[in-house]
Amino acid sequence: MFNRLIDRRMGIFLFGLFVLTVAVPVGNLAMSGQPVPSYAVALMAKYLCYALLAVSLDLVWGFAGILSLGHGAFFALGGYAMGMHLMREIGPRGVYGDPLLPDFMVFLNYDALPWFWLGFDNFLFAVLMVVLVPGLLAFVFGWLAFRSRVTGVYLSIITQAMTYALMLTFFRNELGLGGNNGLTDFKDVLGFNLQTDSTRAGLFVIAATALTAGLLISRFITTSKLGKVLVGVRDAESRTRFIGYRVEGFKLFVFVISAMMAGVAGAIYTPVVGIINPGEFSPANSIEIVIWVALGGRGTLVGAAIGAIIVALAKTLLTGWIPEIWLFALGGMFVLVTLFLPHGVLGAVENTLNKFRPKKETTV
Amino acid sequence: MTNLRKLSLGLGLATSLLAGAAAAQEDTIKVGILHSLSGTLAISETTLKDVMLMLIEEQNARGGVLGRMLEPVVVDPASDWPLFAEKARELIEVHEVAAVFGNWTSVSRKSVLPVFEELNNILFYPVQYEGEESQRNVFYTGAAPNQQAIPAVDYLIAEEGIERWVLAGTDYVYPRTTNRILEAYLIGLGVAPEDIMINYTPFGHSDWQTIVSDIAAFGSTGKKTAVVSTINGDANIPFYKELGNQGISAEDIPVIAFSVGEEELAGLDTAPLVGHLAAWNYFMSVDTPENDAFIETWQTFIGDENRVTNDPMEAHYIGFSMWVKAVEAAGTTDTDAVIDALIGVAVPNLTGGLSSMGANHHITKPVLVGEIQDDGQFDIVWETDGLVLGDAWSDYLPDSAVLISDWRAPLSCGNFNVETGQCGGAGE
Amino acid sequence: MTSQLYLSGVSCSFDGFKAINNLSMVIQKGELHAVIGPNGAGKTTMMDIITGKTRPDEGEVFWNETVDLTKIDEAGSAQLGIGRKFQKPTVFETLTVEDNIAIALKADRGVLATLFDRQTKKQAKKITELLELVRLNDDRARMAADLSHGQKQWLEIGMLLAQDPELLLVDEPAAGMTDAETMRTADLLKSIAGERSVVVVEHDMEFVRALNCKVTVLHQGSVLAEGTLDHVSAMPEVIEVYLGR
Amino acid sequence: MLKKLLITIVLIVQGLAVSAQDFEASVAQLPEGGYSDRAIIVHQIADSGDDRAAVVLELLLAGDLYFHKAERIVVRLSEIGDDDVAFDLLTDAEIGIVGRRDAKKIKVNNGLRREIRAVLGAMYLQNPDPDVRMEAAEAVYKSGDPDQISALDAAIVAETDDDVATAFREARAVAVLNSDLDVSEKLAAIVTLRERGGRDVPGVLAAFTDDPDLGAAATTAITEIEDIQKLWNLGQNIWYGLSLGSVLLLAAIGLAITFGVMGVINMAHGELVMLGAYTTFAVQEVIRNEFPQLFDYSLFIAAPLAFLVAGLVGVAIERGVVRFLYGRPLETLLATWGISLILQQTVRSIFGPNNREVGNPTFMSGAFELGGMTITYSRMWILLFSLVVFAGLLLLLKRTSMGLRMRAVTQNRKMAADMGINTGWVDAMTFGLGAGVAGLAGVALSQIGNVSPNLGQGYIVDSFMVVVFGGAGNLWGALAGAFSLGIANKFLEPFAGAVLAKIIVLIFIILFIQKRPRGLFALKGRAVEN
Repeated sequence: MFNRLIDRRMGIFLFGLFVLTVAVPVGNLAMSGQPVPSYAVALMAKYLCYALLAVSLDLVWGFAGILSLGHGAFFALGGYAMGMHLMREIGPRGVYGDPLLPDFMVFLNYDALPWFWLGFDNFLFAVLMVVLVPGLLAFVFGWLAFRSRVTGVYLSIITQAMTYALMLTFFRNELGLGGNNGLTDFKDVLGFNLQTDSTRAGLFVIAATALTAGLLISRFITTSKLGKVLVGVRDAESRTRFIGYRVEGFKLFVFVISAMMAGVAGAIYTPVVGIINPGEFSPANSIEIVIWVALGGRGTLVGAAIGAIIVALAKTLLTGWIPEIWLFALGGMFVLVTLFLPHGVLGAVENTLNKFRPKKETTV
Repeated sequence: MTNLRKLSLGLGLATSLLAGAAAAQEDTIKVGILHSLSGTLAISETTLKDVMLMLIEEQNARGGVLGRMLEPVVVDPASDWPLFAEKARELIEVHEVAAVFGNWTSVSRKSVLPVFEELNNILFYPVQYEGEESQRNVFYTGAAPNQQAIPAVDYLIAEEGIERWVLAGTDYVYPRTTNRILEAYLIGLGVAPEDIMINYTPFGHSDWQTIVSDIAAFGSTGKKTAVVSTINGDANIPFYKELGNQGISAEDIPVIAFSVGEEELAGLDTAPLVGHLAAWNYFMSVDTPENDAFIETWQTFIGDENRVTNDPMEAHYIGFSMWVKAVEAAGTTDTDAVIDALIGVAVPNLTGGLSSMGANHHITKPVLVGEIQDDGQFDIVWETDGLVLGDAWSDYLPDSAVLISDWRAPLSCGNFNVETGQCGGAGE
Repeated sequence: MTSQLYLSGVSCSFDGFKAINNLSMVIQKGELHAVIGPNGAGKTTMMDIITGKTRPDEGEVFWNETVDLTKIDEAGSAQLGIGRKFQKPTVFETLTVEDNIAIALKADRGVLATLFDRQTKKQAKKITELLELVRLNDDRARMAADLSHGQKQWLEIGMLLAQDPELLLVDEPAAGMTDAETMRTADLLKSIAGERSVVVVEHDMEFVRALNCKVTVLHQGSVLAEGTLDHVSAMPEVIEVYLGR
Repeated sequence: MLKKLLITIVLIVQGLAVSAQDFEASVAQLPEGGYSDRAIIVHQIADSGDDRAAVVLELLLAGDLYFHKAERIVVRLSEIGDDDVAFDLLTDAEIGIVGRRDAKKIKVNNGLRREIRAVLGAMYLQNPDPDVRMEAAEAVYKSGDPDQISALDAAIVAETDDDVATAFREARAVAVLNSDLDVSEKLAAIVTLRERGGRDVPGVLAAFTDDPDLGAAATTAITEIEDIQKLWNLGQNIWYGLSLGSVLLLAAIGLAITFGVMGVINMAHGELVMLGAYTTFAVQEVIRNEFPQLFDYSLFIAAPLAFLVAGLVGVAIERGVVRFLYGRPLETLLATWGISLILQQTVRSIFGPNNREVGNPTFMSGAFELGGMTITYSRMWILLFSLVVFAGLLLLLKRTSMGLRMRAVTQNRKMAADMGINTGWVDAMTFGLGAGVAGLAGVALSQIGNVSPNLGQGYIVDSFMVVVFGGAGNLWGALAGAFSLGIANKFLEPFAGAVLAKIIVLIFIILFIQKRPRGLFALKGRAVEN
């Protein structure tokens, strides 16, 4: 089993991740002079959430050929589910000191908590929703789409329509989820103050663990026979049908799993950045996820994670170093990568390494 | 190779941090500028970035502050709310700025609040907003609803005899809150609810045909009608173009806007819009020597003698001189000292008065109502006699009417509940 | 002796054009049966109908005289035991030859079953047998994409057998094969027939002759003639529409 | 109302015989007091009967009257060269150049403007120019000032132009209703107004519905007019739908080629539209500064330029990037997304991040009444323009050899190549064409929307929806898609509101694709697949 899940690249990546998971909190909390500043901790936690999101997309796109331009929606839904819990946890510490209602409800004149907010005061319930809500959406959407054999670009565009519609919906203040401002001003999670280094370090470790789990789960799926069937679907869908596989079922399965994974990523992301709002649903965000995957290396899982981290890191550094013109750099990066690294960064790196290393078989 | 990547990631950050630390050693005072230079908000915010650079340059020409030069640190939060928080943290932790001037939308401000609270730094927020907030580390130099909306409505009733109201806004917090305040206020004045029409549109709404004709229909009942517009930046131009094209003149149905200034009009042929109004605390057309000087320096700085000035720019102008004055008074850039020193500081604004920082971290300003001219400028048709202090907690909303804000000891609370007699939830 | 496949009065048209017109046909269990006919005679459409890819406008299609195939989709028909080989070889290019066979191997097609499937010794043995049968054992680790056209044909046949179907529908297997390979294919199909039923659609007369089996001539969507190749090829109308060309 | 009453009282007090001195006196008073005082003075000036009155009021209306601080008199400023020169309003003697601070503007606000127009209207009732008389009639109609009845009667008698005469009668009718004339007169007035119909009449009549004598007549008139209005509103909605559809069509049609026909997911499409808009801006800038008289033709100059600019950029994109990515549509998504970022930033760096002013030429500004519908010229021309572009494109693809080549290549690249078609060149041309059309769209959109670096982002999603809904690779699909979505949107909007309407339409698209996984018009030609 171990050998099946951990190939060379996965091994190296997970090792690196593990080292980081230990080093970062220690360097941030335990060592004198904070070699790892809190600023960096929060940042890296955010990157890891993105990485998990990228992995979840790679699972459906890289292996089942389902290009979702709406994966941001699942991410955001997970984020909102967690955000709603954090809102409830504020309790009477809102600016109006209302014991029950979040601030935005108070000044939008709600007299009672809307029904869909009930239960979110319970952490476990929230966590359940974090996976269930995106999972359910993915199920309904996928069931419709795959059953009626919507494929390729048409599928991509309606996933985009889905996230776009959700964005507009969440922008509406009537929805009772904070409208454009979304959910913010969180105080603490499970009693841990979100503004302390230890909590941040904790979130970082959680993010790292989630990413590891996500990678292993995806790896388990893709290396199983089901994984091979999915690749079959990607290469020759009708053939798979004639062999006797009900393709829609298989697609639906990974789509839902992937959506849940994205939801988890979002749920960790929310406390890390301290805000969740409809902007996360914007089609542009979802497109960016695709770009992470393509840039890192589609169909490699690890590559997707790396792609996400590279882009996010580039964004952080560039917006600080060359705020006036950073878009040139970012845009240029996308163009050049597609032109010169058809297999993404990971593919390129491995090819160059393989030149020096004696030929060794790596399973996909 | 992946752990190499990791390593370099760590290094990358580390170096950028070290750089920051090193730079902080030099004998300059760093000032953070947190305005979007890309994305949807770049339209409005880039100007504010430039105005800050100008003000800092001027101050340095005058010998800086406390004998030290000021060093602007510009970052681009790219109109992305979580990125605002990240960048704020970067400014404070990595670059160790003494204060930050920035943000445009409420949501971006909300997303950086916890950062400023945690790292105890100062933010100057220059944009008119919905109020309902007073945070220890934030100084609100833009207008609160009582510095814009209420006087504007008073003017329309008094001078234009308006009896019927359309409250049109983009669907987010500022218009929602402002319109609720106005609705309460109008009904208080005896306006019948059926004489108030409220309409919300999404961000960047571009097809206004239906709504404009609805407004025209609503305004054709014989009662004099006006539109109070809290429509957000991007959507305004198509709105006004449709208004002009459908031939709704200001004499039939005047539109008074709270988010449309000279910058927005710069993108428009204003000939069909003459007479429509806006309420601000500053207009470029204000006729004072201070303003002439300001416009002069701005246009030379930006190298374009047609470049306009607007209200948020004045807000930064006021905020910045207040900060300078406070730092000099405190003799240090230490946050707590400056925050205390800021309250009560009075500096000349561009409309010929002295604006001062209230104990609720809002400032006093005059309220002006201007009519759009065919040259894209506003002709000031009315202004308050004295200055108005921004009210953090509106008196027209039941839940906030009971709250007051006073950051001076002993109270030092942003949301003190006068009924329960204790500092409400958040204030610690 | 019961019929394996039974078509009666089947018609199917695509926007006006009648691809299949009142076609009736019976395939006995274990029978080897060749279908010939000019292009557009409806050969492929017939297969689509049998495999549930296309729904006929009218007519009955029965499997084992019990199952109504018009109500079943591709996967369903495959699970019943109908294997189909396309004219253009379609294999899973980015899977290894071995994996191609492995996922075709007869097994529970359910999602979870597939997810948790672990290959048994028996299955591994079966795979090797099949690979040897189609002479790809040495290439088992290669990507299917790297195979030659002929090898892909063989691989597909291998996958077909891996499903262990009761009925094979084979669409122009000889296309792109050398004469030697063609003959081998013919032998293979003949050897298969008996325990399984085989329906071969073919242009190549040599190949059909090599099969020497019952032949059905399709023309404009309906059966023109039936019998041995010599018999049908003697019929004037057949010569007219087909061999005449 | 109240103000009007007050004014009339004051007028009575001051007595009606006003002479030249009083005229000059009133003019001298103009700078003093607030707007209501100024309104009174306006009436005095009008009633003085002085022949300079009209001119003075016109100047006041235009906001050209100032109070000269040094001379302490009312002057009119007129721009001579770069600086403002003051002239004594009464003697018209030149006083000299005034700086920003030397003179104080005599301000007018909307209320005052209304008063002045009404007064001027009364003065112009006998004006030789029929257009002026028409405006005068409208002004008096709006004011509904009973004091004008006699003047109107005189005007009606003298009137030669029938339309103007009716306008006078309608104006008179309103005045009569506001007057204290007897019921029969007023009933007649109501009839006149009922015949006028339109949106504003019910407003006028509404005031009299509770009147014992007029109530019944007024109410019936109102209901009658409103019933007619309802029908017109239906038409109006369809019109709005068509107009929105035309915008969608313009935005999407270029994509229907690059994405639909070539299968390139061109994320930079929106930016190409933006380039078109900015070209229009640039053209107008040049025209404004160099030859203002050409301004009305600016769009005719801008359109071909926009097509070229966007087209060339398109060709550059195709040759430089896209051509290496054929058969990898998703990589094109990635690359073109990068390109879109670059284009945005380029425009931002060149033109600045703010909105840019693109003016409407006269033939595109304003609106006209079609029965009960208001049709704005800009929208009408854009609708026609979109149809012209569509037709042109259709012809080009179906009738020309170029189009033939394009279809050949897109349907079977290899065979086309074997037949000696330079596929590379055709690809570049096709992509360039799509891009160029996007540029044309930009010209049109600059007339109704804002011209900023973000312009493109606003349209990209909608464009893809239209193309996919219509069925990629089919121009007719794009047409049908655009208009059906536009109309659907506009019919939902009144009930659901702008946001919900859009959401519903999106959900509809999602479900529709389930029914027809290949869009409204099923795909022909090279399959758009990954």
